[in-house]
Amino acid sequence: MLIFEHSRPGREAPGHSPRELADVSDIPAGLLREDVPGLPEVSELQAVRHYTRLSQKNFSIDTQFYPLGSCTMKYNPRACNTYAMLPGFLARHPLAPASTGQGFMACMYELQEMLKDITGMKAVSLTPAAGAQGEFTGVAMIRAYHDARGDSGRSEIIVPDAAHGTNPATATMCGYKVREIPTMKDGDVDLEALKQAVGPQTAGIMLTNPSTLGVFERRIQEIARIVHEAGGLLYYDGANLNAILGKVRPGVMGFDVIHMNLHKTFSTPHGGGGPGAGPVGVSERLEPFLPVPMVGNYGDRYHWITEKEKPQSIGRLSAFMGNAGVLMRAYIYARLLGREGMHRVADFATLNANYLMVKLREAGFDLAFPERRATHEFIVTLKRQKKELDVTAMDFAKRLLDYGYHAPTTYFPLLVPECLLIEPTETEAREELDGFVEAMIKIQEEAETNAEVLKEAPHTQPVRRLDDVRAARELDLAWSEH
Amino acid sequence: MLIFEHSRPGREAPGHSPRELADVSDIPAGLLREDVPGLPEVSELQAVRHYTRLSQKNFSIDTQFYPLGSCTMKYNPRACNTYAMLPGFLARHPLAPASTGQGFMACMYELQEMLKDITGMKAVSLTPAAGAQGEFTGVAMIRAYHDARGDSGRSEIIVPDAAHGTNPATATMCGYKVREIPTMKDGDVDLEALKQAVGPQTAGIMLTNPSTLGVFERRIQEIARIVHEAGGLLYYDGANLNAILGKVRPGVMGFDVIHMNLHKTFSTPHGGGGPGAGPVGVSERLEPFLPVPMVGNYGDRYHWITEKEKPQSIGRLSAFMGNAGVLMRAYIYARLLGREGMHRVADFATLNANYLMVKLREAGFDLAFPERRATHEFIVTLKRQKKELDVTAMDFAKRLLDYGYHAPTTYFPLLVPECLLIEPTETEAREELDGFVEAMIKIQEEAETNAEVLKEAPHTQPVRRLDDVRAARELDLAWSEH
Amino acid sequence: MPFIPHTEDDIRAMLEAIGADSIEALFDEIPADLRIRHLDGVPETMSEPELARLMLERSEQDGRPLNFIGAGAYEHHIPAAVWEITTRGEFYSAYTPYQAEASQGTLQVIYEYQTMMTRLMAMDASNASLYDGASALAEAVLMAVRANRKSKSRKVLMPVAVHPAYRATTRTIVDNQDIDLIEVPYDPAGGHTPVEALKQYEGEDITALVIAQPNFFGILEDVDDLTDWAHANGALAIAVVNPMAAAMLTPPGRWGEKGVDIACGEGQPLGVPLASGGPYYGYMCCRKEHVRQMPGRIVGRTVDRDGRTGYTLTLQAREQHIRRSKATSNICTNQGLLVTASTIFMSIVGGAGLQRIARTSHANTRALVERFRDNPAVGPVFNRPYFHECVLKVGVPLDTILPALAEDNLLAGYALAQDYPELEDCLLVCATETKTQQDLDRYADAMNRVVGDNAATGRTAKPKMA
Amino acid sequence: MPFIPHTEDDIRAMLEAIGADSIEALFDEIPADLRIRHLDGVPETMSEPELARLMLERSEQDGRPLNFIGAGAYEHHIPAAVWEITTRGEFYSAYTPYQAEASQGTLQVIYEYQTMMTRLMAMDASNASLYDGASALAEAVLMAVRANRKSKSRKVLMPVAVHPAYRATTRTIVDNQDIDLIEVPYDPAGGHTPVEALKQYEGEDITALVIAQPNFFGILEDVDDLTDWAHANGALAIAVVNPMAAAMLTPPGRWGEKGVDIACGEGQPLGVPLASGGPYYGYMCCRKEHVRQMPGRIVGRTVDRDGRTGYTLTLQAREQHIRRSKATSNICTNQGLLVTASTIFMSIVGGAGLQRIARTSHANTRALVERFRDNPAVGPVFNRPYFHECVLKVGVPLDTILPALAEDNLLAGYALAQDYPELEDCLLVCATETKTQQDLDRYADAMNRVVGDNAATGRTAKPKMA
Repeated sequence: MLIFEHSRPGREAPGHSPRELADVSDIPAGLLREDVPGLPEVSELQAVRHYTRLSQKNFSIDTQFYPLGSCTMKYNPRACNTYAMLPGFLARHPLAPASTGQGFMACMYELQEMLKDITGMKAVSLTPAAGAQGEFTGVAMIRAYHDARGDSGRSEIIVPDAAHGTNPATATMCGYKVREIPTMKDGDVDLEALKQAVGPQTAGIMLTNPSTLGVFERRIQEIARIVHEAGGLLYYDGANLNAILGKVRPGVMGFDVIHMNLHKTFSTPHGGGGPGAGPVGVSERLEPFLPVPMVGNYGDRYHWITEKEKPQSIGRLSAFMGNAGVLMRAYIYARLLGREGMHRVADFATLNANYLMVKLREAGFDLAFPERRATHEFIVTLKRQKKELDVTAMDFAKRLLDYGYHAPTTYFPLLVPECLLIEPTETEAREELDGFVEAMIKIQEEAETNAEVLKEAPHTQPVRRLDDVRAARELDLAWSEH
Repeated sequence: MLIFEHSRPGREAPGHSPRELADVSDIPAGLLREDVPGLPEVSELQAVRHYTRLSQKNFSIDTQFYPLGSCTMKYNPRACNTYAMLPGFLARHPLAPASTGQGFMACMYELQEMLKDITGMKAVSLTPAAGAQGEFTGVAMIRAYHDARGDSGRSEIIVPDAAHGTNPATATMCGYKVREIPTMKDGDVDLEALKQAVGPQTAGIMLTNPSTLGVFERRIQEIARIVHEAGGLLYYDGANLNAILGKVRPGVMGFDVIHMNLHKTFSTPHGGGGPGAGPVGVSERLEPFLPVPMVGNYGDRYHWITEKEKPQSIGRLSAFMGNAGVLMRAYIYARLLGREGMHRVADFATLNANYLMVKLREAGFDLAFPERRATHEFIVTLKRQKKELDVTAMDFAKRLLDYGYHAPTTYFPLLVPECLLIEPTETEAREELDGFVEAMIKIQEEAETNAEVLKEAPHTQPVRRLDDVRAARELDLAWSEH
Repeated sequence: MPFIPHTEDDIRAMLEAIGADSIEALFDEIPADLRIRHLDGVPETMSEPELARLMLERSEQDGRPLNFIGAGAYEHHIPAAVWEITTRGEFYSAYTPYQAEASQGTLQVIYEYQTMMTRLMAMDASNASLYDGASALAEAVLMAVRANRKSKSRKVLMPVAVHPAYRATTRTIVDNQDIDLIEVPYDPAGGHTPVEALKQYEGEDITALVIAQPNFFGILEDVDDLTDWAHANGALAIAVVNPMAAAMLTPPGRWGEKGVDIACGEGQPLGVPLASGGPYYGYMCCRKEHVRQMPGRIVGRTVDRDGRTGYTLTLQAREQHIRRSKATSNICTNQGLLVTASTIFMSIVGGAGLQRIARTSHANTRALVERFRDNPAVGPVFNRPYFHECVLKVGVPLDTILPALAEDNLLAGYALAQDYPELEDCLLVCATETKTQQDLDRYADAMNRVVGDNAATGRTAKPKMA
Repeated sequence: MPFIPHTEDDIRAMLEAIGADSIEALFDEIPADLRIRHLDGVPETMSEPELARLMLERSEQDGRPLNFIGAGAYEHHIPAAVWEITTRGEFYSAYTPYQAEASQGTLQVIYEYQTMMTRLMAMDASNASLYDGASALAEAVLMAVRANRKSKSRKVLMPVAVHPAYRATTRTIVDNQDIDLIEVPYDPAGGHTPVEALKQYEGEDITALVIAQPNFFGILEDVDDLTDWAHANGALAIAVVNPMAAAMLTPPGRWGEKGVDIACGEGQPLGVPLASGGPYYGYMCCRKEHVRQMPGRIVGRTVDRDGRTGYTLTLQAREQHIRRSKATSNICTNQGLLVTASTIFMSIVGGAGLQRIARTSHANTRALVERFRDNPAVGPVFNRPYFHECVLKVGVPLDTILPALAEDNLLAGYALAQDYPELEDCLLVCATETKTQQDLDRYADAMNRVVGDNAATGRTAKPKMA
């Protein structure tokens, strides 16, 4: 039932808006709305009950194991929420003078400093609102850098074929042509192809390392050399930073710019699809181009750094400073982990992934890169099951829901057929991983003996498998009474 | 699965306790514990996930219609929780000097004043922790009053047979004999029996009005006269205050003392069985005996009233001032309702109950008191169904769970066979009541055509009907590994 | 209309169904002369924004002093997860689990809680909570009177070193039941309850002995000897124990030869905020043989029709809604939500964590006391070991310096003379694990300063008693 | 180890299963010379109680000034229920609903949100959110370029009266796509964007016109004329609308003859706290024919195998994870949790409530301006109607008085000269429904006082412009 179906004309939850309809006769009638917007008219209890019940229809980290590869669905500490939402923080206006925001700005400044050290970068701007905006920022800075040097013939960004879709989409947004290079069978980038691809037209390369294939790009230093020698810059897509947190600094690998997905690596909530935060870090040569605002300090007083102090900045990415509340949660998380906790994230994310990978292999599942270590994630391919049993990765995914597990990422990366990209994260206990393996084994048995139960899955959710084709063909994007 | 079953030796959620095991060598070894207490060893995520999932196994107001008679399960406004839990309120130590608690004490003082006006009493003490403790307080004050007058031969408390079990239990706790008087067929107290019962041995009478039968005791003034003339006092059990909030003051009906269940009438949360709060109000003659502490004021400064100022007080009921946080929620609720909102509680609780009663009667159900108005609740009796179809009130109750409704109170009051005591409260919308009637009609049909489905109900809950006999016979009150 | 969903249409249609002209008509059974005309004592309705602003102001108007008061309510860290989960609607807005099948969440939480408390206390059984520690002691006394069938005297030995408010509450509650609460003095040097003080009752019919660990002064009692004395003399032993202390001290189930009969106390240290004194909760545990005399709700594990494990309220035959005037207690609603919080708290903090908190609290209080080693005007009164509270004698009038320190945002402790006139200018001080070394320094500096300032003008400093 | 559940036993057993000697061995594919040795820039781990104390201090250290700044972020009351439900774990810790069947909660919320936004804006379709209002405008410009197939110029008219940060953000984002953002001046008397200013572009190929309602100065634009001008000249009309304003002003879907093509803006006023600027969310609505050009996620209603209604992400073929370099946008994660909050907010406040909030905000700002009627040194700059913000010219240097007022816990407004040098000593002031008459008095008194104090020493007071 939709909230609109609880609505009755004249019902309302009073006490949240003024009782009187204030006079607006000073505004010309032609500018005024003639009707009342058709929002639900419900009591407060009806709204509370409706949305509480709706919430129960979600899988979430707080209720289920959620090994969604590439998304780093780890525990979102409750302390991050509680303390980021203290009344004093929530009340602060973004344009309030810095003198009335020293407590908040101290947190932001310290976060910038921590991220610098973790990534090995010279400077950090917190303002990008999500990973994709961080990517945009990074590539826009690469462009600004070449332009500032008068080196404006560079028209291409190189992207491996395994990259996240945001990479080529971002390069396009920045006016670059995308040049894809292939991945070799062992999961590493094809260096010969890269050498072929670089040239005076190369603005840079966008890389995720570990890559989306769940393996660490071993020849990263050579890649850096090749690209740099061609005059291009290296962009680090931080989506998989969780795998190397406290282990390797992207700056040391040779990257010139990085974005970090704080909602992954720094465990801010995914919120049903955001908000994220995608701070960028840069090496010295890109520092002038960082987006504003940033937080600076003189002694123990904090101030805003704007275009005035950074005239070469690529500019603003949002009306204010980005997703401040997300940044606060990341700050709290970083302080709770501290220096000692950072590398443990990578340690145990990697331990869990390798354990789960080995257990699934023992159970008879095929790995996409059987010769490689898993990083924080790895890929199972169900190509054989598809061929022999006519069941798909999607069928496995849906059936996993019935066993109480959120499905891994399916059909990404695109180059592995019938793939499940599995990322257990460091916050899951061994028993949880064992339970997942057991479920996979049972589903495999079902696939062999009674494939229908997979094809018809899920059976235990609020709805059964949904008709996506109809959704796209008979578009119904908003409800109406009629 | 129990939280203990997630436990593994050596696992823990760090960061919530000191890292070091501090030295305690100054304490003799014989006094020290030799082992570590066997609490669960789980990660924070495991605890969060376990208890989040457990919570989903509850019916609650926030998720279901919960017409549990006599319990007033109405909407608990979220504002009451949010603002009672502001960090400043949570941090205050109960013994902190009044000078550092003026904000808190202002709320408590104002709550006392509001409750005085609502009940028509001379003075109010907030300290009783729940209804039953309020009852105890009231009867103890009655005893103190008689004792203070040297009138100590009074040994009996009169209680109608329909009373809550707490009434006779309380009278016993206060050293009184309980004298039950019968209810007449129309639901009112048998006045002739009352006249017979009173005498020099009568300390007082405990009455709920409206009574637990869901009807208003019409001859309350005569009852008051009879009891007062015999030298007894009248105790008002405030369990059903919701029915008359802002409509009638118990003080005006002739009562000398009242307790209020704030978790019913003032909508503080029921919390899965408490905490409640049971403030008492008294007429002038009982004022000296009120329990301490109370809040007094000089001008706009608040102070604590203790035994020093009230030497005849029956004393303390708890270590500090009672359930302060519950009182804060009630205060907030009272301010949100305000003067204008109070009587609407009774208006719409009564409207809902009468509507639901009429609809169920129309649907063929038998009412316990068909000639009477419902107050905020009413009774359906399934005596006929029991006899004709061999289904019980319990069967109906369990089957209602399958329809997504919490069951009404069953088998109370004891004098109505196979009863359902139904209290919809004022915060439920008409559609919800209509839905409940529909479910009852369907269940009646099922009872007539397929009684098994009732007897085996519930079918949709985490467990099916539980073996209470086994629970009591093979007591298992704590888990062990073995 | 706040919280009322009725539209004009609803009202009209519902009245029509009922056959009444107006809502007013539904009250026609109430005598007209009883009806309220005005409610002047209730202010006008406030909108939520107005209310929010008022509450923010009131919550902040008094500052947030650094607190060194304990005296029965203790400041401990509470993991953020505890109350974020506890206040979920499904826990917050459910009632007593009468319909067990639709209340397995609450029921399992209570069963887990009972398990945790029996383990913490080394006892056989736990109930689902009582109102608070003080009323739990009162209920324990009543329970002991029921449970000790061999004793007819209804005499209960109550040490003076038990929390004064607990003693007062017990008096209020048992007052009308012919129970004789006999005070047992404390040792003026040690602050403990010496077994010698009980000698005079040997051979008498004593129903129960109350033993607090630690006692109100923070002092550790000789719990083994006291428990054995009780049992040797036909009395039940009732323990009153701070559950945080139980994590590092011998738990009451292991005191003496056979452990106590009943353990009770204040659950607040386990995840409940100070919040001006409540809601807290009283816990109660007992030996197996007394379980049917225990007041309050109890949850048992059982099976459903399919043999699946489930949880349900059990032993309800003890309770008032069944047994009415013969019930073990009149208690009905207890403190369920606090039990939920405590259960989550204990799960997250764990047994080892609890023990480290307890030990650090002890060490911090000791470190605070140490800071006055060189100040002849401030020092401990008693010479026996303590848990995390200590009585300090201060050589100047407390009624002068405490307000001055409070002005300076420091709550220096609880002044004992209001309950123990013989302990004039004595302060009960508590430094839990929440206090840093800087906090202790701040306390010491502030105290040394005000004591110095006032030494000349105040009562003469007395020599330390220990 | 914070948030890591592994015991020593677990680690041993897991390594054994893997066949590795140590966790370190799992990193053997990483070149050794790349490895981190020290992380000195990260402080040592903090326990949660230490963290709690730090955050409480920082959240309170700067006081809580009375705020009259708007300028794109507006202080409105948020019902307590909104965030208590929004932060429930099932909403908070879920991700993008890729597995629709296990995400019906989030999906239905978004579908309801889309419905609410289309009704509020009188538009056909809404997406599931973008990052914020400013980046939403940038995306709207890109979308218009894709959607206006008849136009080849990639010229977009951008009034100077549009929020300066929105213009800056749009510049940043569209900078590399050969789009020409042409500034349109505002009328110095009215503060609005006169249709006359567009005259010069008639006959040219213009891709789109941006229309803000209200504009940055709070001034109401002649939206009907501007929209019709765009359509008459082959341009798409892009509305940037404060959604709170849309509750009382003509919604963009009804501007002019046929309504705008795209409406976007900042969702923050609908239940999102100020919180130093984020997370907020950008909303975007469009006409049916442009839906496939809309960036961001979109939820559609469909049926499951049994014909039951369900919700799912739809039109994914537009998105980057499918179309990669040809996607409508690179956006992936959006602002889901804020949409959840807004949806609950709109449900509780309702359409009529929203309208009353909007109207009271307008009336309060007007009442505030009125308070300066008799002060020749303070007065409105523009002579046209405004929504809930107004530009006040103050006859003394703002850089003197604003800090003084902030010291006094009053944020008096946003100084416009940083973006509009011609508006020296002009203040953009906002008084939403959260301000009482006493608050307005406090503002007026404080302002009159500092203006009086500074009039002699400051820049000369200029005559009012209106």
